[in-house]
Amino acid sequence: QIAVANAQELLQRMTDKCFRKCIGKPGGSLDNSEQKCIAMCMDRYMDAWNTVSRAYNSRLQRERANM
Amino acid sequence: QIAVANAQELLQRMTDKCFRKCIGKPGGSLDNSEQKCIAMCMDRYMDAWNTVSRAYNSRLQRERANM
Amino acid sequence: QIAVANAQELLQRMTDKCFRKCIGKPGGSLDNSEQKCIAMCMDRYMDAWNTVSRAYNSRLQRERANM
Amino acid sequence: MDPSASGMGSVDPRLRHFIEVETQKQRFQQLVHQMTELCWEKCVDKPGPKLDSRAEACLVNCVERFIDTSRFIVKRLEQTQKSKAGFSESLSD
Amino acid sequence: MDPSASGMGSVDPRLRHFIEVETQKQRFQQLVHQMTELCWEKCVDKPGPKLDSRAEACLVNCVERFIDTSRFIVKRLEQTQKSKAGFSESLSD
Amino acid sequence: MDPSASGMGSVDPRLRHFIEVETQKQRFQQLVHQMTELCWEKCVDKPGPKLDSRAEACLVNCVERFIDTSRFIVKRLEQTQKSKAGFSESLSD
Repeated sequence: QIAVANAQELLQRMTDKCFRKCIGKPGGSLDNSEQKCIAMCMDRYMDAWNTVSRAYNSRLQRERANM
Repeated sequence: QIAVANAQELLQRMTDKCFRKCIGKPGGSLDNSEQKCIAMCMDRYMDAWNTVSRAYNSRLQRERANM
Repeated sequence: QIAVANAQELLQRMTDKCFRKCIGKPGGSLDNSEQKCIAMCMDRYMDAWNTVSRAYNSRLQRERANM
Repeated sequence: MDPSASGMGSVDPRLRHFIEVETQKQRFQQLVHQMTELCWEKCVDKPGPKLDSRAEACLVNCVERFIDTSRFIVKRLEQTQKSKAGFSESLSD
Repeated sequence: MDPSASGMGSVDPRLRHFIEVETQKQRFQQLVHQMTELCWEKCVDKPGPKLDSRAEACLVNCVERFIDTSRFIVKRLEQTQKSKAGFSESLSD
Repeated sequence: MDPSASGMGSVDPRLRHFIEVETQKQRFQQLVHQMTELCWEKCVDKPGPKLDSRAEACLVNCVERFIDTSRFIVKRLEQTQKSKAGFSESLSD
């Protein structure tokens, strides 16, 4: 349940961020350059999500070790 | 219950958006031009809400027809 | 329960606001000037929270008196 | 036939009152957080060593105008919904 | 072993159907609110005496492109997850 | 007399532990989403073909500084609340 909710939250935030970044004025279709932008944006967003996840995890582990 | 929650959500988002748009520096009262701006803003926001609702609905129906 | 949830909400919004305001480009440590900025920011944010709380309270009491 | 209302029927009236008061408190608090964020952005651009009287006055006005705006919108919405029912129908749909 | 699903097992099928429909409605409404806010920012800069045809067309396009974007992302995500499982593992962790 | 705690009293300790762990996981995930959004804005202005080492380092620093800020605020808040109780009273009101 939590994994699903988590994936949905990621999806929702990513869609919002990449739509704002890649779609200037919404036209009659999602053109090729917009699709490329969205693909790149979502890859970078997931990279960022993974990096943040790892950094936060390692921080928590360092803190636990110091307790 | 859902209809009430839905109306409250619309109200809250509309109040926030129109307050930000119409009240530059908050003064000692809600003056006439601010009231006009809010009235216009809320009408347009509800127009937008209705248009978005219809467009999303028709999109979902087209998708269902294609399944 | 509510008091705890309330304090957490205040904490979360304050952290977000003051981090955005005081940390331009995140560096290798929280330096002295950043710490001073955060301290000042959180004091002013709590002042604002208290002022807003009081103003809203007095407004509600005035309205009740007029009913 | 409101399910939550009927569910409340068998509940001790004192507990019911307690829940209602707590719910109101929570709504009050939620609005305080929302207004603090909004009015902070409008009135406190650069946090100084103390909250000066201008920022303080701006915050109070900001709360008053926000509530005015909220009351104005609700009142006007009720008037509009009486004259044309189209909006309320699409909402409760 | 989905706890909510097993919890639903003893529930009257008609109530179950009612809950599912209500949940879907709620998701629909939530997305309408989200898209209204987003597309309002993109399409209605200065609210005028009426919603002109250009803003109206922009709003419709905005909804269509937003759904396109959402479908595109989900589709691409499913393809990516098939080829490398690293992301899904870290997610369900 | 915490109602949720007393409600948990009759619950199997293993289920209780499971719920606590799940709640912690959820808080962790929520903060990851929040920090990703915030640090994405600070560090990844224009998404390129890959996440370069500068953006990567900025993201790691951003997480570390955000946690620092959060810890700093909590610590300072505890100190302030000891010296003057006015704030905590108005909060629990």
